[in-house]
Amino acid sequence: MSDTYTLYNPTVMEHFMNPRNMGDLKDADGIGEVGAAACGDIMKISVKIQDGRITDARFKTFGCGSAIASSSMATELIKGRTIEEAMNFSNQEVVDALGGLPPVKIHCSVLAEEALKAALEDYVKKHPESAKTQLAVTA
Amino acid sequence: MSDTYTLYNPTVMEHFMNPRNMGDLKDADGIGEVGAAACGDIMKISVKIQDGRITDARFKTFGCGSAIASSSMATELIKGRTIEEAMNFSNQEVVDALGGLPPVKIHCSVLAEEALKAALEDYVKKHPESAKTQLAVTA
Amino acid sequence: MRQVYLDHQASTPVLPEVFDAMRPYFTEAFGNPSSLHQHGLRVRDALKTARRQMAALINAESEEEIFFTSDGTESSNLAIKGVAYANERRGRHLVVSATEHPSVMNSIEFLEKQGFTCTRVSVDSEGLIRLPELKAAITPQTTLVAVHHVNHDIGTIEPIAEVGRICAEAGVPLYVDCEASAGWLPIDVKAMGAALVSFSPHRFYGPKGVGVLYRHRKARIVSILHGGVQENGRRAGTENVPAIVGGGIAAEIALQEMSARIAHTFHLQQRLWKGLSEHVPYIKLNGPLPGPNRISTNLNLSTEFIEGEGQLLLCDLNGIAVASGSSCVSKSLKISHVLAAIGLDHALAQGNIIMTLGKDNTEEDIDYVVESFSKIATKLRGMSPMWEEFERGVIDSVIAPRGIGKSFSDHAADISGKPAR
Amino acid sequence: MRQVYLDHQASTPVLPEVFDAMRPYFTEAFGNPSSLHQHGLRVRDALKTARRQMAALINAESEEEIFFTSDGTESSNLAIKGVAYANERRGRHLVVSATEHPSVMNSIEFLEKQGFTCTRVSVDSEGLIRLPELKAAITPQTTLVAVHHVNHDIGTIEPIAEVGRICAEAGVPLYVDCEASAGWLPIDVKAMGAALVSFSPHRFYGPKGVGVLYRHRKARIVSILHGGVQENGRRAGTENVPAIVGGGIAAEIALQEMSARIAHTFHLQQRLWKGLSEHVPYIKLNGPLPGPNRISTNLNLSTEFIEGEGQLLLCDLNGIAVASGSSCVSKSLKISHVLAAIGLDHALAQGNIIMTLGKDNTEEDIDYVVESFSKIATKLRGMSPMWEEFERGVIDSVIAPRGIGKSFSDHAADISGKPAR
Ligand SMILES: Cc1ncc(COP(=O)(O)O)c(C=O)c1O
Ligand SMILES: Cc1ncc(COP(=O)(O)O)c(C=O)c1O
Repeated sequence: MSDTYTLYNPTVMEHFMNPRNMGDLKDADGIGEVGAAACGDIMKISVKIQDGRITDARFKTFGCGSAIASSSMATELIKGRTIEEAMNFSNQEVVDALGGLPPVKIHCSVLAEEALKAALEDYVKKHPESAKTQLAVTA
Repeated sequence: MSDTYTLYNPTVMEHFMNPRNMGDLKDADGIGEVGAAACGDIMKISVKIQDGRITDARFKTFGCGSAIASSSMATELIKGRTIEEAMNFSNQEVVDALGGLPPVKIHCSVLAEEALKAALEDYVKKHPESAKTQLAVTA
Repeated sequence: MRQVYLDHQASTPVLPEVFDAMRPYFTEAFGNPSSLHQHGLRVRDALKTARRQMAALINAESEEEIFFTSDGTESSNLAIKGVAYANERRGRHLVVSATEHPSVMNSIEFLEKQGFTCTRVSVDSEGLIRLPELKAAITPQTTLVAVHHVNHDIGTIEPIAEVGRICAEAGVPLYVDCEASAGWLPIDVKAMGAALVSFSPHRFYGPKGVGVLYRHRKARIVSILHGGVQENGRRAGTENVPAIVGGGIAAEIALQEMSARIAHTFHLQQRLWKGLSEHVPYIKLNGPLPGPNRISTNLNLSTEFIEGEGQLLLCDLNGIAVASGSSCVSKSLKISHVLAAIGLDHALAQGNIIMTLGKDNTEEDIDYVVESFSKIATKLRGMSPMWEEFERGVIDSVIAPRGIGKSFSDHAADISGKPAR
Repeated sequence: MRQVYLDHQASTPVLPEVFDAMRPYFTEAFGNPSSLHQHGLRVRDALKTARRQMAALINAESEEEIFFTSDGTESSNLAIKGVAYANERRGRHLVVSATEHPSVMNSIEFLEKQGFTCTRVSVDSEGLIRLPELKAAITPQTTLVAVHHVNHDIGTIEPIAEVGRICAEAGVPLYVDCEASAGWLPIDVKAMGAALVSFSPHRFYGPKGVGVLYRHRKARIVSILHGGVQENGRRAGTENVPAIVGGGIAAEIALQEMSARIAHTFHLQQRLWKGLSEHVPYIKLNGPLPGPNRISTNLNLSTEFIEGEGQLLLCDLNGIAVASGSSCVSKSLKISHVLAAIGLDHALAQGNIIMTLGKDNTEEDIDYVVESFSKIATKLRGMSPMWEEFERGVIDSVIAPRGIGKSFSDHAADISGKPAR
């Protein structure tokens, strides 16, 4: 890779070539699938939750290199966080952790944030009790 | 000259570099000086006439290379012609003898024709008797 | 790693003969053709030779019909705007095919802002212009018809001779953008009935920095870049002499080698499409099948369930240079207007990949591409939620429908809340 | 025979360093910068470097303010039309100096045909713009002021900082055509107060085929060549990568060598003017004397009683390459509008000759030119009816009047029946 030119920075390329947490969680506690009307990308994130904390996450992505890298990085970042922390997750964290994305590709990181939140909402829907805790905590 | 590039063809260049009949005729029988308003060229032709025939001609020209070459060629061509023949002289003869001129420079040959005719008219004005012969012949 | 360049539609390397021909014009013969001394006159001669070589490539009557611009884009702009402005008093209507290159489409849009009107003629699912619609589009106010020879995205060869006949009957000049065909297909401006033709040598092993516009001596055109009287007053600006000289040589060689280049790329095109269609399930060829309606250099493919940029990037990491018309690779986040015009399903347009062949590609290259690409598709499908949902029967294939599951587009609309564009 | 190139304003040879830098971009690094694979990405990096080098030459804030076009003419067209169209709703009035290059003047004329209006500000007898007239010309509808840095014909350096202040006060963007100064005079876009600046590397030992447009990030401009989204959407068309790379190197070297080049050409300029004025009677320098108001490379001369093309041709036959602004060398048969604007006598304008110096000219060259030119003038005067009539006292000299005889122009009007234009 050293003497080749790449569209994205080495971190993004690394996550595109060797994505972390790629796949599905068989016994997922929450699944979120979102799409970006603008570019046609689709992202699916599934999470495993234990004691209000994300213990595992997986993604599948139909989209460009930065969409794949964003979902890889997002799943990496949120593992170990509480639901509350994860609910405050922002795409900027993905962008920063990836060392930056081209301006026209920032929406890929937004999609990752949305997929994660959709997965958490799915979990909360299935576990209304957690929402209460959640609300109590955030209140 | 063989490996240099020139603006005009070799004949024109030759007449520009070594003009024939350049100068004034001390005892000219007719002198014509004309100018082209378009480009600012000025051409002067003087002729010597004996027995109704042009025995000598000279030119002086303020103008571009093709104007100089045109006047050189025109004076060369008309030597030995009768006044009547010279009165029918056309710029096309100059163009042909020079092996062609760029379209934008054709007016230089017209100027030579005009200068020659002005010189002949000057002669005729000074020798009204020649005009009569002239008219008689052309009639 | 093997390096396989399959993006000849984007650019080609300069031939050694072309480079050698250009070289002296940078240093010794550096004069400005407008100069009247020998430095200028010497390069004028060189421009004349290049004009003749360009004229020969397209069977133009005389080199005086050849004008040099800076690239194909400028030639398109000059053809469209130059003719529109020159004939403004006669009418302000133009007719173009729906799949023209952006340099034509956006010139048209600019004119529309200035009050001109334009009719876009639709194409069929293979990209062939609908001739009856074209005929019907021409009005007494029409001053130009623009139909390209070959489409840059999907390689469709348009029925130009028939288009030319329609234009001749209507008495309207025809502009044919030959950027995607010049050097790779015989071009005869007379047989085409074309009043204007444009192309650019960097597509056939000539240099960048020069475009060509052929203009029939009777076609009226005004200049769009104003200044000096270069190019007979039709294109101001100091001529790019080395590129023009190199372009001329590239045209001469292209003409000599044309049939060999066509035969070679046609053979590889068939091998590549055969290999891919056999080794990659759910892949579709966009545009006509290899044969008389498709240029021999182009394969435009849609790999279902995966997106184009990812394919492009993984190809690149495997030494294979390709292009894509998917929205992710365009700065506007829109799929190629050509794919939209042939009515390609949105999901397939997203999975678009374009491979364009050249004279130096080999059979080994092709076999390597087939092998690598099949692995790439498998890898990306492994990451794709659509592939998983297809396998689970949630969504159906467009390429080979099983009759179960909803369409990708419906699914995408469901989850994004908006229909795909 | 000695060869002396004195037409550096027309073009310059490419430096060896520039050629070497360009070379790989024809063959190995031939990619299209729009391509997303490594062939494209590699040349993108090269374009960025060149942008930085161009920015450094004119002290621009950032390389993002640099746009590449095909030549100086296109840059002028883009600056004038691009700003005029972009600000059309605010106003349709432009202000230019009367001695701008045809690429500016003819762009203006084109806009006038489309309904824009323009005020041409006059210059004094040395070509310096009249600042109070400029100030008065600006109206609330004015969207652009265009004043060049240095005049291409007579070498006048305009008081750009003062022009910039006037524009800043009026809140109107200033476009400065630096084609005749870039590489030969320090340029500081900030000190100039310029919103737009254009130049072209083929004037300072870079290649033809590339022009530069600097645009301050706040200046509004639209594109004039439509198509793809190259150059940030402001100039469509495949970039001429080798020329851009070579132009960048030429800019870098020009910046390094600037003071040496200025000192060298200034020395030769003085020697040449001194030699000619001493050895050729009735010769006039047009424009300011060598010094702070004149670029060090240019001498614009009028040799009285003889015409310019003849001087040019005989110079060429003696190995000396020069230019002329006389009507005989222009395809339109008109004298340079610059000579008309400084009010130069028509006869002197006809005898115009332009010598522009470069870094490789030597003292020996200069002495050879003085010697040859004095013979050339004598030879042509020997053929000139005007010289004879001057000697006979029929007409007078404009340069050194004796108080006897009529003027050349009166004489020409008398014999041609029409006043000289
Ligand atoms: C001052 C000035 N501006 C613009 C131009 C046009 O530049 P180009 O010949 O590179 O198109 C010239 C060329 O002579 C010039 O001298
Ligand atoms: C069909 C067609 N026309 C015009 C152009 C524009 O040519 P250039 O990139 O040389 O400006 C292209 C370039 O892709 C093209 O494919």
